[in-house]
Amino acid sequence: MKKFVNDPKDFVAEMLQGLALANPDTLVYVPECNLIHRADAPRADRVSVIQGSGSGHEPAHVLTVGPGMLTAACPGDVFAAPPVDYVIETIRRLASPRGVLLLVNNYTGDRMAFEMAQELAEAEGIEVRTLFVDDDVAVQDSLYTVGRRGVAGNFFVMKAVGAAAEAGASLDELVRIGEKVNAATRTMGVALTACTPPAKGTPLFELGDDEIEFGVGIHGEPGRERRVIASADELVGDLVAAVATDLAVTAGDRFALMINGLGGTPISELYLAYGIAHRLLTNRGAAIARSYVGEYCTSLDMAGLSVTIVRLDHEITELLAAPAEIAVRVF
Amino acid sequence: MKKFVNDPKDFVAEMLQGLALANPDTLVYVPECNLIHRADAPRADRVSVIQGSGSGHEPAHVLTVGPGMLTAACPGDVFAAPPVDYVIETIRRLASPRGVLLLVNNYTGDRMAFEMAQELAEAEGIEVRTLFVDDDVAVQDSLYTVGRRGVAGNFFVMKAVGAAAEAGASLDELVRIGEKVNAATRTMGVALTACTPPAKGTPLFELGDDEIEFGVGIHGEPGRERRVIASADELVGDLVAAVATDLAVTAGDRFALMINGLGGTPISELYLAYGIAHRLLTNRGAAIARSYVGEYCTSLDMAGLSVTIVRLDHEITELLAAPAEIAVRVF
Amino acid sequence: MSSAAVATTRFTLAAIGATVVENETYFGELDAVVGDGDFGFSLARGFERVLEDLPGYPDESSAALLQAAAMTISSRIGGTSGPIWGTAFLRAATTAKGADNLDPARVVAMLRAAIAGIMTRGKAEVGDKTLLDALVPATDALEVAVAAGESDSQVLLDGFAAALRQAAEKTSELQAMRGRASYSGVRSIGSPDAGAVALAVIAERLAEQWSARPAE
Amino acid sequence: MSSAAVATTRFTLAAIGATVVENETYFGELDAVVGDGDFGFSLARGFERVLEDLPGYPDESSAALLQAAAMTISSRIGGTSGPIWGTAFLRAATTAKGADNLDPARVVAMLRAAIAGIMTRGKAEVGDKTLLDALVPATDALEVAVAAGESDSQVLLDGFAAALRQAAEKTSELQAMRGRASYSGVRSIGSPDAGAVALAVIAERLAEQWSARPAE
Ligand SMILES: Nc1ncnc2c1ncn2[C@@H]1O[C@H](COP(=O)(O)OP(=O)(O)O)[C@@H](O)[C@H]1O
Ligand SMILES: Nc1ncnc2c1ncn2[C@@H]1O[C@H](COP(=O)(O)OP(=O)(O)O)[C@@H](O)[C@H]1O
Ligand SMILES: [Mg+2]
Ligand SMILES: [Mg+2]
Ligand SMILES: [Mg+2]
Ligand SMILES: [Mg+2]
Repeated sequence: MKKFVNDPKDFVAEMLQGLALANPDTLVYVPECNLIHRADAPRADRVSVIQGSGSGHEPAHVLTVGPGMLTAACPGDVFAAPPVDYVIETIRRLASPRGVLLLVNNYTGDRMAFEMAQELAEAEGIEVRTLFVDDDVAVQDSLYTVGRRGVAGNFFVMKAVGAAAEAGASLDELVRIGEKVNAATRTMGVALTACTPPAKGTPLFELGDDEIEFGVGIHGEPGRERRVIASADELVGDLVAAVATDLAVTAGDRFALMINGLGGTPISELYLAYGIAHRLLTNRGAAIARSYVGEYCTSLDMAGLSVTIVRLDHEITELLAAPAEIAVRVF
Repeated sequence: MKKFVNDPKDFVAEMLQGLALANPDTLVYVPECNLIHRADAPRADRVSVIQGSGSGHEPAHVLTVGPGMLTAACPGDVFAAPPVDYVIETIRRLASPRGVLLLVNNYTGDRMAFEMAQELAEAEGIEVRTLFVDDDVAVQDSLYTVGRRGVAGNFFVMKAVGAAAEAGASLDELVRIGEKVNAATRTMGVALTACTPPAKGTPLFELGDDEIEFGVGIHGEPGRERRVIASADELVGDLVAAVATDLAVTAGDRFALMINGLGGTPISELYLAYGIAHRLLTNRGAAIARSYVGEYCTSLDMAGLSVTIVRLDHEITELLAAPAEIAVRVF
Repeated sequence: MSSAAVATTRFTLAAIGATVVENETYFGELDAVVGDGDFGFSLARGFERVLEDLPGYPDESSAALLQAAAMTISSRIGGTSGPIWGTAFLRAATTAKGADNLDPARVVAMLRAAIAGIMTRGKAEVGDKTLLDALVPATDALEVAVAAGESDSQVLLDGFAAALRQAAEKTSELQAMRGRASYSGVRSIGSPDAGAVALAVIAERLAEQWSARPAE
Repeated sequence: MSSAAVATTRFTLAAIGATVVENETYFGELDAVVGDGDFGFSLARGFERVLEDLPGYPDESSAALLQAAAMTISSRIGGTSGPIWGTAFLRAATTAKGADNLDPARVVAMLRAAIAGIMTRGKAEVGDKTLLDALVPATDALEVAVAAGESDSQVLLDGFAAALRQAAEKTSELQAMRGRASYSGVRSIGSPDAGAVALAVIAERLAEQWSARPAE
């Protein structure tokens, strides 16, 4: 394994320390429960919006804490939902009279931790609602009773809910908005390489020199299908077809389009892919009103990308366009 | 090779098409000369700031075009300076009565193309000045008569000069600022893997499972020294020592600190490295006043990072803090 | 309560903890086949804390010891395993309450309670390819042996471990319906469930060391 | 001007172009050893355009042909090679001006002009491990042969190619002082310079095909 890492057990803690040191004025780091929260939170006049999940998906979610997005993020170890205790402690610290909204990607471990924590927090008198994100069309077979996964599309739920929360929306209103955005969002991804969790030290799965995983998740879990590498036109074409079919894209609709890098894909390739996806969607008569290209929800060092589309209406467009100040400083 | 690419010959053109499609209102793409420029440029009341270099370093420089940063970027093919003709055509299109400033990383090919173009443009009556960036302390031996390379530190020159240009500074003033920032900036990098240019299809050099290249450049050219992988503390420690010694960091000084990912390094590892570098510098009595963590100047899919420090004074701090609107949209 | 019984529970917890810590890499590799590879890391981080805190756990009863372990597990283990294993230990602790000695019948009752807890928590059933597919048939076998009058704990434990191993291997034939492995669909068939194999490994190690338990 | 001479120049440009395009991968690999691997790609993108445009280049003289090629090279080739090769072709073209036939002495003069142009442009000297370390000694050898009265163009070309090859191989012993390879310091010793080897390959291919040139 070649990584910038000391003892793998300290990987997440050392990353969070670095994040806190890089953002001393805006972020607070609470090591006891892996918590990163806005320095000005909780606020009595704002719902606290908290997202938890395993680590290894950066910038999701610790880097998307800030005005207009998350109030706090509560990560677990790499690819592991946080322990229940961390979640409860996070909720207690961020409790607001206006309530707490939990954003959770739909995975067994995450669901259990957040549901248990919600129960306990409610018993303590804190008003809590939970919103599950499940945008991944790779998981569509009804056989898979756990349902769809939450992947890069969670960005749009975070962004919309975060903007509304910043504007003072109520907990009920935020749940309505989040559910609406989630229902309008579809994602599908492909991996060119497997990722290597620091604690494992070797790639999560073996891929041949010309093999790729189609419909891959963000935890390095294998996808639905192993394929042979093809041209960018073909790979992106298949991803676009999958999301466009599932969301029933029709001429005249307006969309946000995201190309999300999975961690090891150069920015150049992401923009090349963006061009292909943009043309394919506009060829179907869709209009692309907002574009997102970069890393939003990654899988450590995995090379690959996902395509996300969001059907826009006036409300969603406004919320996505609202300002936000997050801990990813680019300039 | 597993990449999102169609015909490798079209790699740069297709990337730029994607970039233009993703930023229809703000950027103009001129395919004939690989040019990306602000939609509102040139302006008669502003110096045009243009940076050229090979492609493969994204977001440098095509993604840093926008108010407060570059007026235009003029990339060549992957790792190849643009042909002279492209540079001349770019200068002609962006010519302003206030002048044109060329930012060039100090490499033979880039120097030649931009010097030839400057000569020709001046013959056509356009006022042009050129600023060479050379922040890489890996190249320090006086034997290397070509001098230091320009690497990730070019971000700070672009940012400071871009902010001043936006505020209406004169060409002379911009040259003074750019030279000052360049003189205050030092970078050193390490690669854990080699990168694979799309047209080559195989990694630029072979590295063993536990080997790394220390003092690597941003073109996949091998570094000064091959080493065995070590802990993050050790690797980052050596990089910090190199830049801090070269810039003679002393207690009481204020710095900007950047951890720049080379393309294939996960964000988590960059923040982990940031924490180490921050602590090491503050242990020396330095104050870190501005922090930058992410991808600023990459080498395609290379895993690795560089550490940059900039000694700050009041003027540089203000220019770095000034607003900028570039084509990297994170939210 | 007999301090000998408490010592045996302490011994058992220490043996489980040691086995989990020793097998961190192996358990992670099992989870990596069609899952996300964190199972070994998650369990190890929790049980190394159990080993660390064990000397300070309350000594008044087996139930108190188990409950303390359940708390450590819940607070330190993330992922699916934290809630699942934490619930299992907590339910077992509750069922152990009031018992002077954890005789075989009581152990069966504790396992039944743990199973019920896991099912409620994870909404999984037998056949979904989880650790339940080892734990349920092995508990059935244990119950049969106890009902048949077997009372030698070494014999019972050996039988339990063998049943776990056999059932764990059989999970290879199943398609995962729960957890991350389920996203791979039919590709999950052909390799055993990580959680099921982990239980077999733990019981086997415990059975090997059982003769070294404190005298009762 | 003799149209036969122009046809020979055309033939030579076509041969150079074809060799560069065929060797794109090989030239890139040479540059990858201690450089950045783009040399083959850069040259090929330029010379494939030369091949494409060659039929439309002006036919009045060898100088005009070479100048047109120099323009294509300058406008299409990036990196260090664009200015270096563009300047070389431009200087050669200028030196060819007014000549009816490109006799051996003239070719030597053209090569000298190209060398001077490369040196001015790249600020490199002999010994810096660039294509100059093949081109200069090979031109010296050619000049000696011409001065000794050799006039068979095949013999001269064979000798020129052999001298390029020998000098190119010898660049392995040098440490790079110019270009990207120089950043590797002493590690650049042990492999030949990409530009130097490329010149040898081009001359060898041209020598092989020389008997197929248009009749003069
Ligand atoms: N819904 C469930 N109910 C009970 N056990 C489950 C469930 N889902 C998964 N498991 C068990 O958990 C193991 C994986 O644990 P872990 O790696 O911690 O989960 P994850 O990484 O998916 O959150 C599986 O091998 C299986 O035995
Ligand atoms: N300063 C120089 N002057 C002349 N030739 C040079 C110089 N630097 C490099 N070269 C030649 O150019 C070749 C590399 O060309 P190219 O790959 O286009 O350059 P780069 O990628 O470094 O811009 C080298 O093998 C060498 O022969
Ligand atoms: Mg997990
Ligand atoms: Mg180059
Ligand atoms: Mg797992
Ligand atoms: Mg090169």
